[in-house]
Amino acid sequence: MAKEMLKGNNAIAEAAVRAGLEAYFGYPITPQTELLEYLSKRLVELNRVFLQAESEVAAINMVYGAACAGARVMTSSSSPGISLMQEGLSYIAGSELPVVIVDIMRGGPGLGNILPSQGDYFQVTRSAGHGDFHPIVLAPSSVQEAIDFTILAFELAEKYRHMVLLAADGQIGQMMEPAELPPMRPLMEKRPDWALTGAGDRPPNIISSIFLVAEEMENYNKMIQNKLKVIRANEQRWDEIYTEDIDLLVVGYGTAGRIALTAVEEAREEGMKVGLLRPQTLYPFPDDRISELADYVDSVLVVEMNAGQMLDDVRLAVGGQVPVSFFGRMGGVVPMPDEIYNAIKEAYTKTTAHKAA
Amino acid sequence: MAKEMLKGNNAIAEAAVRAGLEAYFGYPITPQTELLEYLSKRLVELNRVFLQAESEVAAINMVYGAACAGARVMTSSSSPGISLMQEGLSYIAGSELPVVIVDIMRGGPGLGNILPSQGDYFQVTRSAGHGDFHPIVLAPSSVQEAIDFTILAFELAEKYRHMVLLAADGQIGQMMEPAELPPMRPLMEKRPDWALTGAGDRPPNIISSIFLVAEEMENYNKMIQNKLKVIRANEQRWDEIYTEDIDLLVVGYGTAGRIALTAVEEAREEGMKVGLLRPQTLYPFPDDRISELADYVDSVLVVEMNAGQMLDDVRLAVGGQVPVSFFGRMGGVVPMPDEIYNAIKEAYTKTTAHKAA
Amino acid sequence: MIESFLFSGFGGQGVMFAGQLLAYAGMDTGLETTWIPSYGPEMRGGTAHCFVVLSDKPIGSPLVRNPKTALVFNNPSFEKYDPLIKTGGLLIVNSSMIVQSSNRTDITTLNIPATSLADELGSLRVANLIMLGAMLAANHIIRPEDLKQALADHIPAHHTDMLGMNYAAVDLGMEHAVQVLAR
Amino acid sequence: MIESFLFSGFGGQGVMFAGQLLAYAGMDTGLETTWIPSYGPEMRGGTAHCFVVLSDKPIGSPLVRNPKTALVFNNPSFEKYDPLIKTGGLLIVNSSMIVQSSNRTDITTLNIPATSLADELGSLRVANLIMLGAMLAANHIIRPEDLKQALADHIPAHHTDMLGMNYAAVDLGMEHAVQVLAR
Amino acid sequence: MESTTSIIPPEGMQLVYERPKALVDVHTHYCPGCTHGVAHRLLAEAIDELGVREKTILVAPVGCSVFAYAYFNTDGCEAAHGRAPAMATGIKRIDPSRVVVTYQGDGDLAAIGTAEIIHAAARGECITTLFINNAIYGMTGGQMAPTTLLGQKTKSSPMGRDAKIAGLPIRMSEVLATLPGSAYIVRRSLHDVNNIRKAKKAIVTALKAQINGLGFSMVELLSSCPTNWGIPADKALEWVEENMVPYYPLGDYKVIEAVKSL
Amino acid sequence: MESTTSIIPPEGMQLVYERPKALVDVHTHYCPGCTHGVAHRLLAEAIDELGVREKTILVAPVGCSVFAYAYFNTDGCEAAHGRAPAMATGIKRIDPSRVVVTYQGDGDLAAIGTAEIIHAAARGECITTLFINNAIYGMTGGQMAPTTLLGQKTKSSPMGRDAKIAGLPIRMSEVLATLPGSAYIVRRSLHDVNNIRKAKKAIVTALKAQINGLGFSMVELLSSCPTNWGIPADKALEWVEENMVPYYPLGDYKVIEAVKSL
Amino acid sequence: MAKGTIIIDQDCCKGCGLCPTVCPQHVITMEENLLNEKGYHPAVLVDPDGQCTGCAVCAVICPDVCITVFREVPAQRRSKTAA
Amino acid sequence: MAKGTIIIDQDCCKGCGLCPTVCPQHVITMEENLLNEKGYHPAVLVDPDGQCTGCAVCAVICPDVCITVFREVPAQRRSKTAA
Ligand SMILES: Cc1ncc(C[n+]2csc(CCOP(=O)(O)OP(=O)(O)O)c2C)c(N)n1
Ligand SMILES: Cc1ncc(C[n+]2csc(CCOP(=O)(O)OP(=O)(O)O)c2C)c(N)n1
Ligand code: SF4
Ligand code: SF4
Ligand code: SF4
Ligand code: SF4
Ligand code: SF4
Ligand code: SF4
Ligand SMILES: [Mg+2]
Ligand SMILES: [Mg+2]
Repeated sequence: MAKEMLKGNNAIAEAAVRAGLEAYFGYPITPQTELLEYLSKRLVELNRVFLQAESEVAAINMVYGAACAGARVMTSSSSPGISLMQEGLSYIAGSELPVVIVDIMRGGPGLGNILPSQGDYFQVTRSAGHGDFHPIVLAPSSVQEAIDFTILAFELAEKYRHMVLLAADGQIGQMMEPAELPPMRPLMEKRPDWALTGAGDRPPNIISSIFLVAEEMENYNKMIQNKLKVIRANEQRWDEIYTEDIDLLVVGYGTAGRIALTAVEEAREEGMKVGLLRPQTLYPFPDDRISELADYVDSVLVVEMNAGQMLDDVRLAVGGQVPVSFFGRMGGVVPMPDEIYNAIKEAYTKTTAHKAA
Repeated sequence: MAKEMLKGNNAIAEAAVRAGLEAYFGYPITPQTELLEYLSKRLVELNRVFLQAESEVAAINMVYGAACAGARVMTSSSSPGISLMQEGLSYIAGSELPVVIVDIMRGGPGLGNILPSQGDYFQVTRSAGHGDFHPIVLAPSSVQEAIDFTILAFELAEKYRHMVLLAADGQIGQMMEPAELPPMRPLMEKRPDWALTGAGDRPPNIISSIFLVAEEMENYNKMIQNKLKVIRANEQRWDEIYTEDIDLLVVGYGTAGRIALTAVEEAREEGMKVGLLRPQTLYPFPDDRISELADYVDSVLVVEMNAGQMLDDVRLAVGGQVPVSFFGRMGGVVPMPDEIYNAIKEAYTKTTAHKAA
Repeated sequence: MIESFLFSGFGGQGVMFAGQLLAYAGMDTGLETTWIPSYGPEMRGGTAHCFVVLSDKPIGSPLVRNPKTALVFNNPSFEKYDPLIKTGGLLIVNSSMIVQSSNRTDITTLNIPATSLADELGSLRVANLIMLGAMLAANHIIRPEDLKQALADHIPAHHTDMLGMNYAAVDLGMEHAVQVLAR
Repeated sequence: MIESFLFSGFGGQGVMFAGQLLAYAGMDTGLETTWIPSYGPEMRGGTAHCFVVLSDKPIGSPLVRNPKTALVFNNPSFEKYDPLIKTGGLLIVNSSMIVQSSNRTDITTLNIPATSLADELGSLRVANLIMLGAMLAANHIIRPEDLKQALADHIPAHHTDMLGMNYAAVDLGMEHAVQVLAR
Repeated sequence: MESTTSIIPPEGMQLVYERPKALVDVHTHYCPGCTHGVAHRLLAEAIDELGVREKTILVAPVGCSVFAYAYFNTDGCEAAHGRAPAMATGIKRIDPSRVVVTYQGDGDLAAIGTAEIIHAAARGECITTLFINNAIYGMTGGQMAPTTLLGQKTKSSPMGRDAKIAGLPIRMSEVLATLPGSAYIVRRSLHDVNNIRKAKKAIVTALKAQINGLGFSMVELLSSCPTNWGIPADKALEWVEENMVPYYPLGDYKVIEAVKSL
Repeated sequence: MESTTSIIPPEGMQLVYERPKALVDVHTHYCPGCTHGVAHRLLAEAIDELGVREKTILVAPVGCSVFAYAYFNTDGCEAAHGRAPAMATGIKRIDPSRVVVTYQGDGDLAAIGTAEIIHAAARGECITTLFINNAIYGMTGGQMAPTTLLGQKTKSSPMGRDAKIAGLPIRMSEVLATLPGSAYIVRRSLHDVNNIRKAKKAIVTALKAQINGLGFSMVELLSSCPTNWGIPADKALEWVEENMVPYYPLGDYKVIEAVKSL
Repeated sequence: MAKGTIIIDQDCCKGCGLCPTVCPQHVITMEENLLNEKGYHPAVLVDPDGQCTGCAVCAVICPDVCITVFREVPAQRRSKTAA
Repeated sequence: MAKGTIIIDQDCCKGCGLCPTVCPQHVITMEENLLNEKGYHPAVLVDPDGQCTGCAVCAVICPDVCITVFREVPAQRRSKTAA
């Protein structure tokens, strides 16, 4: 297929359709609404399920139901809507269901604004509501990655029977870029064994997140934790560039990551030994590679569109080996390459000073 | 006042009343329901405001409204209910309102069970819904502390115009222990200047969390971040015992912390050089003290009733100086002192082995 | 010193109140005290139980895996807790309700026909106090007068007329236990 | 090589579509291309704007603080963006709508009475294409034929009858700009 | 806890009533005399009667009937508190040939789940809801429900429900009947044998309405909670009759023509 | 953006209409011809008329009227989407002597906020709600609302609202009128001068009902959204009259005796 | 009157006492001297004179589906459901 | 007929065109040759013959409260509100 000029939200929607999306339930919210709008036409034309729910709470619980029924299902929203879904997400987490959630993040807290942000990092990586759980979190930095990660999201969700969250910021959702869509995949042929399809002749299938006996609940949690261990071992994804023989490592994801690239290139043109690592999975976080790189850089700079959230993960991965500094803009402000460049220069100067000393 | 035998939930409720609680909005959920039940009688008798809301979503938004009106107000819930409040919390965070939220945590994810857990650590310390924000989080480990921290919660909330979360587990809520209640304080005499009381002759007061212009939203966020810096500087609270000349530091909060104390004492009886630090504020986390202690211990053991959440904060505070190990039970299982003792022994043995080598 | 107690029986047999009474008495005796109910899966129509810990040091865990003393009021409770009692511990069995008896030789077992005795006293509701009384005969951490004081302080208002019978039940339990122990 | 463009005007003046056309043409020319709308506070009834970036390398930021080229369609847009254009940059002003003119000497300014010209052509709706055409006369990154192809490919179905007029608008804008530049 | 009902009839006798097939042969966790058990049995009988066990999917609520799914020989799941209609919608939309039933209490349906039930009804979602109105939050130990009667004492209205604080009890059947998508909305009671029989018929009709794709159907069942009302099971049934029925009149609140002609 | 209306009457003339005092003298962000502006003005006039500006607290919704609080010379706040009635409840309970008004769109009130409005009404919360029913989600750019008419094309029902997918439009005044706590529930329209005048009267009555502590009051206002309907302002008003009024009949759905005798 | 009988599953019964209140023949009583495995006094059929008609009313009221009902084989129709 | 006049705040007007459609005297028109600061063609009173009655109908329909209305001082009653 050839490249087309595609808007992020529409691209995600169409990619989901091509990944075999069977049902979508959602509620309008800027800057994600085009995704819902696109599917309101496309899915209905394909005779698949589209339903605009009465709220995000209802939407996520419809997703829960459809997932129980064994369908490939998705919802999308933006920060306040994702907050409202927390209880539903936790139920889904407690029921080991493969669902895909798209969060096109916007400025907060509160009603905030509708501009790009990465303020939901903690909310999406640390849990899905209450309880010990981590969704797999994919963070695209371009429309093409938004497409690729949408496909990947469904694959991972089904591979692990695990929730996958596509966490993009409003800029990814709103911008147009040339990108290529994959061919149409067929719908799922057969419902999974565990799905609720009516008991027929088999013993009833039950899907529930209640485990009144503590030990049973703990066993479920252990199973989840073991699965997360496997996921951490196998699914860390990132992109890196100019990471050979560097003094300063810049880490940024999504929009902040791609803007950082421009800044890094500028810095390299000025002779600074700087490289960029762009996490593509926020959970599992690419700890291993960052920890490796930390062995031979002098310092790390984290760039985010928030007050410093991934910062914790980088600091944990770096483990105190080298200093980690931070540059962030908040509340819907998208940093410009020159600001990041300045932050790089500052961090780099400190780094070199330390070398000189 | 003399000590009385008090149930945690009731003690928190009565402490709130004595702190001058003017209004409570909540929804029943085990294991916090007694708190609501207690107030349904007590507040009505005192002619203050009690209302059982139609849901946790409504409850937190009623709290939001009452806080806007300038009242000393509280709600309480347990894990799934706290998940449902995330959007409301974020709005409150975006409006700089002093409210107190009680989370009597239970086993999750999902419906889970009603047994004690600390599985909401991430949810309560990392944010209040979407956006960059941290509530002040207090973690009592006894009924007495539950009382004291309830009083403190209102003080801090009003001192900083900031949300304060009392995070206790089901065991603290359900157990009875002798404890002393403070005397009754008077109700607030005058509404704060910013409160919505009707504009009268003054210019209208507006409370809103919407900042459509990114820079304004960012400025609000900067203000919050600055406030958080002050809070981190001034409000780290913890309890420590046997922390002089130790090889192993145990860190645990709430119920896990108090049970760890029994285990630590046992270990000391056996001659192990072990001490305990029990964070009383989960946000701000007592980084500074832990980082200090990390300088002279050989290893740290974190004990929680979850899969390892505060673990991140301890690792961040320790900063890679010494190994940090973890012992946790999940899903409503409360660890017994002997299990923690075993974990201590194991960690200690490694520590000593390392010394021998 | 640390003493742990389990009370377990059907809902309605008064096990929670019995546990709380012991806790009140413990507090009044100047001990560190915790009481914690089970509020778990058994909630509805099933077995209720609670733990009481009394100690002269701060109490870490109000929950106890192996209680020193267990007061069991019905069969399921007996089956669950008989094997869990600490060696050297004490098991009080409501033998009106429980047909089995303990095979353990490393603990003291007191079979008290509490329900029948209560019936004789005139109210099935006081079986819990008979059990408590029996316990006091074998574990002396709480003095009977302290328990009675706790009873007087905490009996629900609409049952104050029952106070005399309650005292009698405690005494009857003690007496019966003394006899059994004497055997 | 990196070229950045801003389109800004009232909602309804077709600035979004003009930006998209440039982006389509850029992509077809084989360049890396981004288009991003402002969807911020100005949403309702106010000013709309969008950015287009064309480059031969991957584009970091689709948003640009100091665009090289700005096409401004109304007064508020002029006021906001005139000071922001990069030194050496290009400012295309719809002088039918904007009374002020730029005092900057470090940029090229083209005052194009786009709305009047459009009116002359027979439809106020093509002012955006006149502005685009004018831009092509001063910034040669996109060839007029590529822009026209993009127009042909992306004109909304219910406006295909307008294609001829659209082409004419592009040409008229170019011609006018050439004249202005010649002065 | 398998029960051991013998079904070999005594000499010269024939079986006239036995446990419905759609009911798993285990003992429930409900309190003695709780009408949740009756409602379960009626639903199971209706499922048996219509022969739809194999394609029924039960959505259990959060409430005392949280384990309802475990008592039926059908596929089942557990919704979040109040969200059963949304979950059922998700299931039904995936396979409209299934019979999807939500079973919900008054806290679940009339408080936290108000929006979800109203919109399921408004959409005419082809699902069936059994609404167990026992005027109380049973599971959490007896707090006020939106359907708690005026003056009724509960753990969170210890002086009796006060209209000034909590307003008047909400009548959900009446509310849902106003929605265009609802096809069959009736209120029945479980307080005596006659009413139980009527309730059974209503459940059958409701399921038929669903099976025939006619829209949303709900049977509200006035029920007892002897435990939290603090009275014996038989007194509790009397209380339903004497106090609930007058405020919650039994009857058909909406029966569209297509349902009437079923 | 201070506007500069002169209020010095020309020679021999007197002022017969000027901007109400309760309205801040700024231009709104609403689209040309949007009846949100009319609704604002009516509310402001009603507040002026009753002399309650000083004690009024306005709760703005999430929707096009998200900034409503900025247009009134009263205290005000911004609720989360759909939660204005809960927020208003919190405010009112703290000081029942205040006049608390929520201003809500149809997405806000009839979709995400269904539970909150129903329970505020059921509790008889003494607040007043202005319900702007424009059959669409205005702010997010024109998606289907629960009140979108059958066949109406929106961004999320691009082939027209289909009852099989989305059910039939919900009539909130009819629903809320069934609740015992509601005191005054009426539907008016803003599509012409006469109806605007009637709407004003209704708003005054609703506020009076609140001020007299009679319960929950709501005025539903059929409104236009020229932008998202994609038609000029005057055609939009015609569309209200021709399409909305027939489905959403104007009238009084509940007026309790105490309100009638105000 | 038809002749009938019932079997009450003793361990299933929760002793709620509802079936005795509805039996038109008054042939069910609560067995106060017996505690079943769940700790309840179960209902029992005490029908020495064979007065039970197999009307199944007891089964209709029983919340715990403990009662199986039998009736003399009649000439005519059969009904297998209770309500 | 009473005599009246109106003042339309030019910069307030969003050119929605509603007031001309309701004015019974047809004395308001949209000024197509003028763009106000917000970019709209505002409404203007074109009333050379003084036909405006000060009926305030235009003010009632105006969503942006741009219109102030005056009327000849009459003998009788006054009304200050529009609707
Ligand atoms: C989000 C959430 N809030 C609260 C609860 C606690 N809770 C469990 S059941 C219940 C109410 C049950 O009442 P009802 O729906 O009437 O059912 P019943 O038990 O009376 O059958 C509540 C509030 C919960 N589990 N989840
Ligand atoms: C939780 C949440 N979900 C969704 C949104 C996005 N949103 C903003 S306004 C709106 C609907 C507005 O429609 P309506 O209430 O009818 O008001 P109108 O704009 O038509 O006046 C939505 C869905 C949001 N801000 N918050
Ligand atoms: S608490 Fe009430 S509703 Fe719940 S099982 Fe017991 S009697 Fe039934
Ligand atoms: S989008 Fe519609 S409702 Fe919103 S301001 Fe514009 S016309 Fe009014
Ligand atoms: S079948 Fe009828 S007569 Fe026989 S025991 Fe049951 S209720 Fe009584
Ligand atoms: S109705 Fe059922 S549970 Fe109740 S006493 Fe009779 S047999 Fe036992
Ligand atoms: S006051 Fe009446 S007559 Fe005068 S311009 Fe307005 S509508 Fe026309
Ligand atoms: S109604 Fe108001 S905004 Fe519309 S044209 Fe007339 S004056 Fe202008
Ligand atoms: Mg109930
Ligand atoms: Mg609307």
